[in-house]
Amino acid sequence: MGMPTLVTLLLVLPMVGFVLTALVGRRLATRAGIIAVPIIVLTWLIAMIVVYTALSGGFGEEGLHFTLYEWIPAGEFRVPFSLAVDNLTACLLIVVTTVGMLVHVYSVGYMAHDPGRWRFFAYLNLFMFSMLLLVLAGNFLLLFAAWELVGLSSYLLIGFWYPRRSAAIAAKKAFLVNRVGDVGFALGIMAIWTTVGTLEFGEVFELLPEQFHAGEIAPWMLFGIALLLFCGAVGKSAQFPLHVWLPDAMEGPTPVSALIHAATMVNAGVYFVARANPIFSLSPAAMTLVAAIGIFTAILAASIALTQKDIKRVLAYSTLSQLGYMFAALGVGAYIAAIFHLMTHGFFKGLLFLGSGSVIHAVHEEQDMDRMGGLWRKIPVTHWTMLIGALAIAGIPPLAGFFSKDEILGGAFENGFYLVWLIGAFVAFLTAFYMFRLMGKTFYGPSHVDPTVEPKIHESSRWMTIPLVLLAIPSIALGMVLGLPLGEGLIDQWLEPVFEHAQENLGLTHEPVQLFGIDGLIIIGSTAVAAFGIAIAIRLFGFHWPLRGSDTAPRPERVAELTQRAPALYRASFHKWWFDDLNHVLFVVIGGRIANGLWWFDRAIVDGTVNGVGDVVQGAGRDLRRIQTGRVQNYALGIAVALIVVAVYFVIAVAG
Amino acid sequence: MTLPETIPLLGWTWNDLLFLILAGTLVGTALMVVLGRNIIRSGLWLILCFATLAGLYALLGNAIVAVAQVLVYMGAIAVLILFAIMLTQTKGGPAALVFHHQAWAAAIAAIVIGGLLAIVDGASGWPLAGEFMRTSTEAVAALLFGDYVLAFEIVGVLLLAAVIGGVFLAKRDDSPETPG
Amino acid sequence: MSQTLESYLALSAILFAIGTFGFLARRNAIAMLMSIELMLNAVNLSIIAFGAFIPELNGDAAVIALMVMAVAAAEATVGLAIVIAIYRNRRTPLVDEYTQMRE
Amino acid sequence: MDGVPMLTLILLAPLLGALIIAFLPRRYPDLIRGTALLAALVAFALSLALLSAFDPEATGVGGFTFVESVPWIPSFGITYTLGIDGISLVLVVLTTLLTWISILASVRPITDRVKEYMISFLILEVGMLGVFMALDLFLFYVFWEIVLVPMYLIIGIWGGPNRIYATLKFVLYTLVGSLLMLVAILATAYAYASTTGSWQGAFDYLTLRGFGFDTALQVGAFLAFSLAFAIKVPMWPFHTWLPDAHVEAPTAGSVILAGVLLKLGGYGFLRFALPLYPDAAQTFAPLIVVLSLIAIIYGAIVSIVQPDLKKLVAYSSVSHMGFVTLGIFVFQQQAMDGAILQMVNHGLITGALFLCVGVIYERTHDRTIARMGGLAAHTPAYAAAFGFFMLASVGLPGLAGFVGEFLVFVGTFAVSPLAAAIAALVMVFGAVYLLWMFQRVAFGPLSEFLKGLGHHLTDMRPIEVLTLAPLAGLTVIFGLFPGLLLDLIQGPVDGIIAGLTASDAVAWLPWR
Amino acid sequence: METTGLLALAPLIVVIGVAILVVIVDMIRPGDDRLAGVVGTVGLIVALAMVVGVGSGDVPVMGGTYIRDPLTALLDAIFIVVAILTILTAPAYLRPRGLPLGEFTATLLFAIAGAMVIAGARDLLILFLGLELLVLPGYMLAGYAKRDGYSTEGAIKYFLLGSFSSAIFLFGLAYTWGYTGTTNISAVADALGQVTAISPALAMGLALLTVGVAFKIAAVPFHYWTPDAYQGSPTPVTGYLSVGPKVAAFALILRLFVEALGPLQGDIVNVVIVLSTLTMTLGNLVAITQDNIKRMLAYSSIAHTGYMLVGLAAYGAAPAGSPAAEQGLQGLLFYSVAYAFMNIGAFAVVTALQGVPGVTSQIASFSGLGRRAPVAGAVMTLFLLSLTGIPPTAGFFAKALVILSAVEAGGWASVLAVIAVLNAAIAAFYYLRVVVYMYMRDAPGDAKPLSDSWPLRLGLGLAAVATILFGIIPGLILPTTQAAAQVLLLAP
Repeated sequence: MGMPTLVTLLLVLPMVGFVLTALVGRRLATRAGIIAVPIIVLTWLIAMIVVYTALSGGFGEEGLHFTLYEWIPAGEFRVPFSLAVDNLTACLLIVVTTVGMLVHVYSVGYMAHDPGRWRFFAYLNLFMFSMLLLVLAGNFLLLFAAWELVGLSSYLLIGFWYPRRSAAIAAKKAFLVNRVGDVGFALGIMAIWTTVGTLEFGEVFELLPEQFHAGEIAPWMLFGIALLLFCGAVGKSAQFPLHVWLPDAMEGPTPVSALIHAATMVNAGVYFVARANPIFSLSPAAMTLVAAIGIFTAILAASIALTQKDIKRVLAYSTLSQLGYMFAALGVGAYIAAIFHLMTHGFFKGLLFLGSGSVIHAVHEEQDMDRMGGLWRKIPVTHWTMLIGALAIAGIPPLAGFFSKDEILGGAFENGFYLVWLIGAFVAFLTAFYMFRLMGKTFYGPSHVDPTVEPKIHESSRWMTIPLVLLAIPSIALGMVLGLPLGEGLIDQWLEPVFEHAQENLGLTHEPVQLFGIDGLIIIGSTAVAAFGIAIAIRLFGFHWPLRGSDTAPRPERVAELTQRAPALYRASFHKWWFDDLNHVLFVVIGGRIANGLWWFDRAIVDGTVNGVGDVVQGAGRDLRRIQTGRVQNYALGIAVALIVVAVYFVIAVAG
Repeated sequence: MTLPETIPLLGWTWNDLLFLILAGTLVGTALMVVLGRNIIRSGLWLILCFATLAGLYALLGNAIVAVAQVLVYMGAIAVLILFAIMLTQTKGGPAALVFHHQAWAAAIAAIVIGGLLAIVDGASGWPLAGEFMRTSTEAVAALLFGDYVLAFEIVGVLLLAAVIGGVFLAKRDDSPETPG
Repeated sequence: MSQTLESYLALSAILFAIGTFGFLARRNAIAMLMSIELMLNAVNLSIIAFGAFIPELNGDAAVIALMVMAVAAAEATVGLAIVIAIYRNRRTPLVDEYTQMRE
Repeated sequence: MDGVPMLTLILLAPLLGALIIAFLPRRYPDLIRGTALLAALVAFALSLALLSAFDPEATGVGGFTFVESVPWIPSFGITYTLGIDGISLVLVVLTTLLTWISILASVRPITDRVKEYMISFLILEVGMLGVFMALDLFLFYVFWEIVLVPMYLIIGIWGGPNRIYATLKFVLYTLVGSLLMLVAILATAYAYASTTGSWQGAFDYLTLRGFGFDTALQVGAFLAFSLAFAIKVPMWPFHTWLPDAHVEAPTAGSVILAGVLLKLGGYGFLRFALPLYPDAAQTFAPLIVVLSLIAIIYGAIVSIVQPDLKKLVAYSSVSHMGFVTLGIFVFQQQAMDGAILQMVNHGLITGALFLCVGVIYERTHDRTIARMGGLAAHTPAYAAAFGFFMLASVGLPGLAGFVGEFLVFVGTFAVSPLAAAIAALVMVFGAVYLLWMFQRVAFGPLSEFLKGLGHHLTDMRPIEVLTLAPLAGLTVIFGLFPGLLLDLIQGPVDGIIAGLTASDAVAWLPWR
Repeated sequence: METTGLLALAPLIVVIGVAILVVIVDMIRPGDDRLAGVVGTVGLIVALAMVVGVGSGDVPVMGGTYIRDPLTALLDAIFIVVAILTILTAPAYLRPRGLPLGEFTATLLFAIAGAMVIAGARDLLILFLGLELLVLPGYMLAGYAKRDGYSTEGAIKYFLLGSFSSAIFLFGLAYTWGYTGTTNISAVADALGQVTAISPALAMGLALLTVGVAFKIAAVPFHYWTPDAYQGSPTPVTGYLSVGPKVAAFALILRLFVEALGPLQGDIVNVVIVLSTLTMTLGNLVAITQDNIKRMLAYSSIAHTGYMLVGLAAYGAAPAGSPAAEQGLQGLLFYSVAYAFMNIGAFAVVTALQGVPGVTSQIASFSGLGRRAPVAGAVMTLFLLSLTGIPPTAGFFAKALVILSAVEAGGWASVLAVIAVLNAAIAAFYYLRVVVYMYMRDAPGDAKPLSDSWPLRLGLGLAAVATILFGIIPGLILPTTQAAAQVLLLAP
């Protein structure tokens, strides 16, 4: 069986799973996952084969590229259904399929009691299909299609519990906000076609730089294209100012949050910008913009995450923040670091979300951290795995997060984006802090759980704990496996070919890491910052020291006091900097007014004119019928007068 | 004794005098017809008016038409009209208000029309107008039964149709009839 | 004067005008009918006048005049019949009271 | 199958059906329904045969195949000439398909005066098919007007409470446009006859196409044609008859109205207005492009606040048809391809949406969005179908709607990025009104109003599924394999564009 | 072929003869309506056969006062068919109201004879007499329901104004005679052909003639009699009045203005254009506001006069003898044919509807007709569509033809074309309103049944078939109309 067939299978299998589950799922009752889960496992196996072949250079320099059929043959505008696999794709495949598979397994347990679970698995399969298409797509339009399809599955899954109005609204919000970005994306694609006349990745990345260097494309045009494309990325990866949908997306079942809104879909933007590096890297302005947006989102989201009460929302904002990190990395030219962080983050954030799901399950669908606490004894597996995740995201060596995050900061510093580096470091501190705030409020200190629920708390089923454990492993080891030795790790070997053009364009030379030089200092610095953040969090929200077996009690009064000290900042953070309220006013209130106004205009003015004409005609008729008085003499006089007129006309105008 | 060729002092021919008299009578009687308050009197004035016209036709040397005028108009039409008047007199005698309220407008319109006609007649020469000549009855008869025989027939039919219809409309029949 | 076409035409014009006035001004159906007769006679007068002064029409004029008289007679017949018929329905000869149908 | 007058046969099928029904006793409504359905299906089958026999490569007569021509009114050179190219063919098949679907969809809702209804529907089909086939301007006009009467009756007799106002508005509005078009047609024919000195071929499309009329006539005639077509499409600001007509029309009526009647306008532009009067077309293109942009955005925004499901879909049609006119009048290959695709897709998708609205209306006798809610839980199959077509209408990739829209975008962008940018905003607005509508109808808890219906609120019946299934299938197929359509229409489109590029705009208009 | 003397007059003689025969039959066997109808119908069919059989030539007969040329033949055929349709459909209305058929048939035949005289007249005197023979019976028919106030009121209005206009018309003729010195049409044409400058008197004559005929065709502002006369008359009479006298008056126009005064067409055309515009616009606008079907159709018939005048205007505006001129006249003639069938048809349906006395002619009485009498409803719809000008009906092609001619003529005439179509759109409103009542409103509980007899069915059928047939295959009569039109153009 040839590689193209295998790659195609990656798309076919989930699709088949979706269709079958959608058709017969309802009859499967409790065993709804019986089709979906195995199919995804199979997909994972195939994906691993493909990944292995790719990373072991099985596809050569250019990677695998093949066309299934001609999708849109519109005259000169021809878009094939073409798939491409290179190392970058491979890296994404690892995350997507692995996390995807684990989430499927986890869902078997998590959704065990939901009547609509068959829909859930169908949607999950649909998502897997869309996401795989997204990473395998060989041209812009196909990628855009997948882009929209993942949006669709995210819409369906966020709104999975549609009887809950908030869920339905959140789903709609996610779709719409994404659409805003997609407008730009679509326009960008059009711009590309009108400039180079093709949409195939390979050809575009060949032609565009050529024409640019040949001076056929002005820098502003290139910047324009990059900007438009970036809009899409901003939307999908929930960067400022389109970040508002992601927190609400937590209305969806937790596995969905883990899979779509942490590990895979939201990374699509990062992947896409990385994929389009030949374009971006040609426009310094674009790069700077990406970096700016990224780092700003990072700090913004982190600042909000500090004060949120809802466990999933904290994670959501942390996701935003981490994605911001990745964009910052892309912006400063540290592409490899970005993808590296994408992968590690995919795993540990997936872990954290699934863990939070397990917690929520344990306390009977309670998400408010103020009503948790002291859970670590009752759900040990969840606790330990989540602790690992927390340490990983905090960037504590030697866990995965440490390596990827460090490469980003290092890259920023190396490439001279000191401000980015500085903020990045601060965000690292915040991250460490709010993660352990989360841990503390959830697992340590006294329990605030509803007493009626308290006794019923128990560890989740195997279906859920096993995936947690499996995800914990990469969260610990992935960094060391791929990142060591620093700067020359596997990840670098894999991805350098992908980004070499970009490196040239940016004029970046990749000099080896000096452990006992500037890099060393940065490493120590960031680690220290993270440790400091953790320390403070522990002092405020408590901790359970595993080895010593002793506890550090939380100190709520201190927290209150601190919030008192900077009330404005606290409120700003707590109200998410009022973005949602702003949007509400702008789009719901004002937009609604405009729409209603236009409708009035349509009825009163446009249609009014039409009916007005009719009324005028009828009115004229009513007036004219009055001349028919019914009196013969009037008629005769009328005739006589008309006769005079005609006669005068003839005698004067005609005669002579 | 013989009358002089022209009337002394005035220098008119006798025909002219006759014309003037007839014309005056014509206009006068016609005015009486349309202005008379009593409709029956109007009818009588109409007869007189017809007679004057007969005179004018004679003056124009058209004997046969003059005769026909007397027979048809005075003998038939006028009488017919008088009968109709008798038949349609409301007990209240002659209607109080003879004229329609638009009489003044009517007068103006009529004067304008008359004026137009008169002016036009005067203003434009009649290219074919020649010397005055009498009309011989034979010629008329020849035409009537020659080229105009079709016309003659049609008039016959016309009168027949008029009579049939007139009889139907005028006759009082008591057949049950529901308005539709 | 009596030998000129214009004078007769003028006379007929006046007669026609009088007829017109009568038709426009009188309320009584029969009076209006009489006015129409006046108008027809005016036409006849001018026709005869043409006949007398235009050689080509000398004979035709008489024929036409006779025909017109016949037509006038027929019109009178029909008209009076109608007048009588409506008088039976409305009990009035005043035309401007026949206004059941209007507008 | 040369020799065989395929097109006439296709026209005859519904015509004969109507005649037969006219003589069927009205005591047996089911017999009448059956006959009507049969006739429509025969027409459909024949059109499929036509499709299979059609060869995109064949040049035929001036690019038209299956041409039949019979002298009709020789003294004026008026002939009965039919013929199709790819564009006509696509629309013919669309018409035959939607007709039998509509008749099927009418089986249950229409119980009163079935006979008249079915006759009207079949005559309507004859008219629509004729418009797409006619190659003689006079014949074209005749069919164009024939369409009017049955639709007038369908809305007026079987419509909603305010049907008479709506149907009179529809007819009069359309009539004003089309009558002026008649003058234009006659003027064109005479212009030809007076130059050539013979009426021979004065109404023959193929003869007139390349004739090159003088500017004054072109401008006048183009404006007259455009008015007629703009009202049918309908273009902003001539669209206000559409919401009324749709709201009052019975479901099947709306389906045909949106599915085919609106396409008559777009087809008219493509087939007649552009090729006959290229210079004038060039001249007025900017104006029409602007109007189209207004229609696209305006229609979408107004749709957002519609309280009535049908009104919402109607206004969305204004927006969607804006793409058609936009795509046509940027005179660009992709855009025109997209416009035609958009016509077909809009026919399928909006037709289906009206069917969906009809399904709920039949149960609730209400279309007020505010009174709906929670259908997804109680009528999952219905909600799924509705949602599917809703998403197709949003323009989701993989479904038909996307390709047409995107091609119009691309083509427009190549000509005027600004126009494309404005048009692209509809990606958001479109999603706003459709998703919001669907959220209010399908999601949330079951509304009190629907609760009140109790067991009357049933899920879709087999017959309803049967009407929607083919549309859904085609929506997917054309989404994945738009080539099926594009291969048919590419030739004609290139022809039209070639004709336009050869022409040059009249200079004396303000915006030139 | 060559037709001479009596042979040329044969159809006319037959019609008159039948008229008299009907009178006699009615005297012999009073009260036997059926017989009168049969005799009349048979006689007319014979006459029609003769019209077809005798064919046409181009030689005037009876001292050059009458001619049977293609135009005569066509017009005669129209008149005879109109008479047949009227006689077939009238009994349904007259019998229930105890109105005798004998006098009706006879009077109608006399009127038709008058129309036929006009059709073939080559002499102004004959023209005038024919006109009178046409209208006098018309007055009587209008007042035929002599017990009915409406009928007699309509009749007297019609009569008084009609006689008034006749006098005016006659005065106009007198002037023409005085100016040209002849009554023979071709001679008049010759004489006028030499005229270089029109004298005031001649201009006055033209004015008087124009007003006279404008009245007869009910052109605005000389239309006042039409609504009252049409509404008052018994419905079948209205049907006849709306077609017979109108078409005959147009025949008069063709013979007088086109043939005799042809050389002056350029001087008249402006008036025609103005009249046409006023006529169709006012007719349609006022028709919209009518609630009485007969009155509405009266105004609509005024509007149709306007459309026919468009053809005449095209003839006048186009250069003499140009194809446009021919198109104009042909359009006028074709329109007359189409109009005859669709309008009589429409009135026939009204007749059927009023088969039972007491059924008012309010449009509301059409309510639910589509359900009560599907066939009648369908046929009425057909006629209304044809009147609107929707294909494929005769009415549509007629409109298309006159509009085409106007477009060809160019200048103001082409503006007239646009006005005409806009008017057609307005007209659609009130025609379709009737359809609304028939199909979209429910019948009142006390709806009376329609009268139904085979002659009525036959008449309706004929009208319907012709309306649809001439719409689908106008080629059937186009050659005839064309030949007729050419006759007029060939005339000096």
